[in-house]
Amino acid sequence: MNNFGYSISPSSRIDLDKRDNDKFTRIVLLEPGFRKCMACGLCSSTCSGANFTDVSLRRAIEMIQDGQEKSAIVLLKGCMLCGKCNIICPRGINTRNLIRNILKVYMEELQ
Amino acid sequence: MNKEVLIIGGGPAGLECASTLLMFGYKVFIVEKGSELGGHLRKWDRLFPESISASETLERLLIPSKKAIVFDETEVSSVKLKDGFFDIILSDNTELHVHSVVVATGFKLFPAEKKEEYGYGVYNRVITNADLEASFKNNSRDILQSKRVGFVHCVGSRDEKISNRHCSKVCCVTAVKQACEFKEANPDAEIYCFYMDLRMFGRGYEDLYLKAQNKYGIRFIRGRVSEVAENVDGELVIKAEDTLISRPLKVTLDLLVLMSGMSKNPDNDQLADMLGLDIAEDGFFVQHDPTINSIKSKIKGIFFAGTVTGPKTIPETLNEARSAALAVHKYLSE
Amino acid sequence: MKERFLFGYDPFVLPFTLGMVFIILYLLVGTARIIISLTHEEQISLLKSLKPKQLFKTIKDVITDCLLHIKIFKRNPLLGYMHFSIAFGWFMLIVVGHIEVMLYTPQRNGILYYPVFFRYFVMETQQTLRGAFFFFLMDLFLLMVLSGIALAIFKRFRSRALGMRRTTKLKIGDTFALYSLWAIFPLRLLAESFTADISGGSFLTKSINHLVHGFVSNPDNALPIWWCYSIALGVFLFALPFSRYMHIPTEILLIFLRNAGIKATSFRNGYAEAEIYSCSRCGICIDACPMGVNLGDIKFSTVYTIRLLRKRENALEGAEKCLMCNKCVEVCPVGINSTQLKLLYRQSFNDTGDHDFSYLSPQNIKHNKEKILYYAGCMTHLAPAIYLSLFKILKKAGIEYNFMDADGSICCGRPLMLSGDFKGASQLIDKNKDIILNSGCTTLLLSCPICYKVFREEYNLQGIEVVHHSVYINDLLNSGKIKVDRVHESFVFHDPCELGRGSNIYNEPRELLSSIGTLKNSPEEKGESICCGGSLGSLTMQYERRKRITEHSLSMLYTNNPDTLVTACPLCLKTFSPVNSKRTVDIAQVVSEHLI
Amino acid sequence: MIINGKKKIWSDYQKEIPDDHYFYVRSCIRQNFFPASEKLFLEIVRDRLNLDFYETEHHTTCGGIAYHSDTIPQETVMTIVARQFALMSEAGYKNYVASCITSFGLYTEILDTWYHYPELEAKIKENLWKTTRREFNKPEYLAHASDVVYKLRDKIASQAKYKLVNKDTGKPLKVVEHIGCHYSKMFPSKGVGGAEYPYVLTGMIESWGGEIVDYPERRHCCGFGFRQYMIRANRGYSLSNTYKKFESMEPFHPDMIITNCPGCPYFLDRWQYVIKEMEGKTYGKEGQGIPVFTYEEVAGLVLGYDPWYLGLQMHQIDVEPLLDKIGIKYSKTDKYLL
Repeated sequence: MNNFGYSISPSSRIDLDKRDNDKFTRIVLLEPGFRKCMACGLCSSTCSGANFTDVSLRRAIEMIQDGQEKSAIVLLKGCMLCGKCNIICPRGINTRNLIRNILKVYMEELQ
Repeated sequence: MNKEVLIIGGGPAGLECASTLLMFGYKVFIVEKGSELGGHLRKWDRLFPESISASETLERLLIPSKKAIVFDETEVSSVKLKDGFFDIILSDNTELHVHSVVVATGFKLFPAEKKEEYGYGVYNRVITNADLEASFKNNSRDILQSKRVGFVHCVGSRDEKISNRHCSKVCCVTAVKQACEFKEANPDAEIYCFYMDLRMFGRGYEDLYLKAQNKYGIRFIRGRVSEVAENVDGELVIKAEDTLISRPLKVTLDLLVLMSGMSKNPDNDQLADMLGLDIAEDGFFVQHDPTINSIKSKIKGIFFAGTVTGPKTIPETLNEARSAALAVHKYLSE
Repeated sequence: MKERFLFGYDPFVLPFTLGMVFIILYLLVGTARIIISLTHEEQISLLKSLKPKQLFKTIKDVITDCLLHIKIFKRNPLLGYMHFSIAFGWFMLIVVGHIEVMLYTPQRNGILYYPVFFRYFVMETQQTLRGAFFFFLMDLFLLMVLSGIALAIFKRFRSRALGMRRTTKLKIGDTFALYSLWAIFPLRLLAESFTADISGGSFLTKSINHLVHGFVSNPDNALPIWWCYSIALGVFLFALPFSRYMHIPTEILLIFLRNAGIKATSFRNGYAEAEIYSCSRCGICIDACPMGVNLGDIKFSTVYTIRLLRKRENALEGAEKCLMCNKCVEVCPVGINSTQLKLLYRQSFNDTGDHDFSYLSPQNIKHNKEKILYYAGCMTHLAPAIYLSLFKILKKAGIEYNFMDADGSICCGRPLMLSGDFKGASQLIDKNKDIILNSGCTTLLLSCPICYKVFREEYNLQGIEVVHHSVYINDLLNSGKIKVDRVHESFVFHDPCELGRGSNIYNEPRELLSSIGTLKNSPEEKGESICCGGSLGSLTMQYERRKRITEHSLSMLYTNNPDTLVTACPLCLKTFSPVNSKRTVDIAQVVSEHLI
Repeated sequence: MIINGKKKIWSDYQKEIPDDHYFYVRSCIRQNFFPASEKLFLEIVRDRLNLDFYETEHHTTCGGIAYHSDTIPQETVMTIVARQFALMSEAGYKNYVASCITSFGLYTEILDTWYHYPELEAKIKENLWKTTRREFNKPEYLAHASDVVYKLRDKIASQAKYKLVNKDTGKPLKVVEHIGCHYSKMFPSKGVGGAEYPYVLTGMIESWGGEIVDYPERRHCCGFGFRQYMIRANRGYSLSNTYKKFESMEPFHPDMIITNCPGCPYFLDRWQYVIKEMEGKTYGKEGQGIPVFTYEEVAGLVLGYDPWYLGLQMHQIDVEPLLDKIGIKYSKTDKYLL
């Protein structure tokens, strides 16, 4: 193909139709609280890892719901599973279980 | 000789105010523009937050107000204030001579076609909350079988461009209620709610929100819908942004419900001139003392009840109707 | 005594003998398999433990645990007697039986079945005092066993009377062994009574003989009963390896291994296999388990998880839901460290270490030797009152400290370890270890028992004293560095699982509280304290179920209605305080509020 | 699609358009991209429909591109526009028609700004006097050339030789209409049919027998975008927008595209070649691409002018397949001889 010194930039728009639904339902089965998240940001602000680097469960949950698993995993790789978010979540979501399962389910295909 | 009161508007506010005044022994006239009493309540199927039946609620309002004299399909043509009395001429030119007037003309549902970019009236699968309520009422399978459904909050509210800066207060909780009812009617529907702020302020509303998420798996996306278009197969393509991760997103839906807000009743302006009252910038009547006495108007003997002075839930409307009746009673017994 | 039959043999002994041969072979193979799967050092330490001094202690342990069941007696005397009577009674029946054979029919020594069916093969020629004495002994021990069996049957229907709210639901293998066990001794009684007039008996067998003399007098009626007796024994022996009673032989081996200092390194083989087979499924751990408060979770109590491990079925759901609070290990009469098995089981699934901790660059903190290094830990940052009170106490005692993780902590690694991800945890442990060792501190002070346990057990910080703040404050008080005034406020102390059962610290916090106010106790405390419900050990438990555990734990703590609930763990504090209508405080807060 | 829903919206945005006595101002770049368009517009209105359209050679650029590319301030561009209006008043005309959408948008914006800030208008009046010793007064009616053709669409249809209909199947051609953003997006009331569903081109297409295609990205930018395409580093960004539009219209298989702006036809036409070169992707049938026209060219075709006289050979995408579809006779050989 010809190169004219510029290229077509791919659309940054998320397409919700292309979300991997069976992985999403598996996560919901493993941690039913997942759907209760109201994105209040308490977990990501109390996060021990977030003191040092970019870890955010709130954004990761939102990304998973939008089918952006790869960027969600990057956000959770730094999690030390210390449980502070578990204590503080106002919706009573088992956040540790959620993080663990997101990493497990979405990392399967990477191995 | 019991004194006479005119109530303009036969919706829930008018009816409840009438029944309370009847209880006080006044002679009550109700002027209703439409052909039937009940106002918008007649069109709803179930009411938030517990999805109680709207028709039963209407019945409970109609019965006690049965003795009021009703002029349906009539409007007020002119009003003259003469030493404590109101000489009213109606459109069927009956003349009334009343001691007090209660304005309960309510609101108008925002005409969703004004938001052209949402394509109401242009795309067949775009309906409003009122249409959905009607679909629940007569169980129209065609609508309720839609697989992917979207609810668009703040249609015609909090929108400078259509001069409705106010928040209509009830559409968020209505959207969540309808979303849950839709999921019950069609369990394998995938439902999205596009919201900017989810204002679930009332008692029991947060539980409804939690049930919507937890039990029904309804997906709440924080971002107002910008455009709606039809793709080649006639499905709706929705464009919005997930502002929680600041990424634009699009989704293909089979049905889009626009949550039309409460905007002013267009007849208010004409009515205001007749009664000598003022209309605020948001199109609702100006209350004389909004904090202490929200049902009082600046003219003695004229009172307000219900959504004529701004968006309200039905419980709030009924409370205000009763307090308006009390104010009339207090005024007339001076 | 004289032999009634020439060859001393009758076909009815076959079921028993075959059963016996089968179980002996089975045990030999099993034991060999376990010992082979031990590591080399473990085998050497096992050999070393056979030296007389240690061997004597092991035998003493075997007697007290396997025969007398002392640990169960402590819990509930009736339950203890039930186990003791069956175990000890049966053991003595076998011993005395062998003595009788040696005395009266020496030529039959070594025949497997002879002592068991001695009464059938001999005839009492003349009554001697010695014979009567042995008959009396045999009947006495038989009666003892029968009393135990009666209690066992009664327990099966009304377990509450023996102090147990719930007992284990039995699988097929167990029911076979159970019913055959129940059948053995009544059948023995009948059999020996039938032949009592020929081969003699004592108060028990003789009196039954007279009772049913008419039926018994015709000799060929006795044989079928002896057949039943032998079959019952045979069924029991054949069913043994597939039932809970495999615990009888295996526990002996387990005690030998344990006294040799061997620990489980895999969740199924070696020492773990011995532990799994010596679980008698008595069900004591069901009542102990805090999860039992949610009826749906009873199926995840330790006894059922170990049964799944034994049958090599998937036990992950139970293993991951367990609070790892160690209460079942504390009450287990056999002393099985089931929490360790569950942790190793979790590790086999979750030990990916697939994390990106590259962002944890080693921060070297300026720290001089005299100061103590204080590590708050993640959870304490959510309860700042703890470290603020602690600093107030230290200032009062004139002790300088350095707050290692003031602006956010690198997690101590234990929560990751509890999830089974040892590789991930070790990455965190190395990072923290660098910081602590580089700081050159001599004392590492901790206010969270979860961190305390991992710093003490996994970090091996040579030369650094790792201490929990309850112990440290208590020392300050005893050494007079701080003084507190006495108030007539009443406290109850909740023993955090990781401090009490996890690190064996029970008394210091109590001493501390008694020196300030009056310490009230609660029905289940110290080693039996009920987990607060917030435990990081459980990976999958949902909040609603945790809350019921918290409420149950609180109701126990408040039985003697103390004024204030005191604990020494930030996680327990954060779990109790929203649910507890009364005040919940950390022990440091109590002390700092009453400093003078 | 509910057609009368759209008709209802169109009815809210009807504006009355005078059909005679216009002062015509050309675009600076439309002649290089589509040479015949402006000449054809004058020929149709003057010769075919003998209307009075005056044009003077003294008028200049409106300064729109410079203004939108931030190279000249607003007051300078206002002074240029004031001079244009001065030429109009001197020529004695009151109706002003611009051939270019950017100009139309600029004139509307300036008139609206002057409406809200009369003092600014006075300042510009003074500027114009100081620099050119001219005086101006604002046009009574400002139109775009497509408004005029829209108004005259039926007259043109009556004289039409061809229809936008596929001669084999008899079905109306599927036409994508693209409105220049500066036509009605900034001032919806100034565009026929409003901003969401502008009717100015749709009206022409329907009266000339075609059928419009309503694809999701119909209101998306065509990729011209002023300062995007000028700088090579941004040019990819401009291309990506056109790419998004074509990807969105592809499932509808449109036969042709009609626009009313200088930049849109040029980029929709040229970028198809670049997309084919860079991505190997084409959108028409059998790789022929979708031909792009200005409304004047289509009016010319419908009226029966010779395609090569209309300068259709300047297009990047060959128009022959479409001409065959409509059945317009043309000579293959002297495509480049005229």
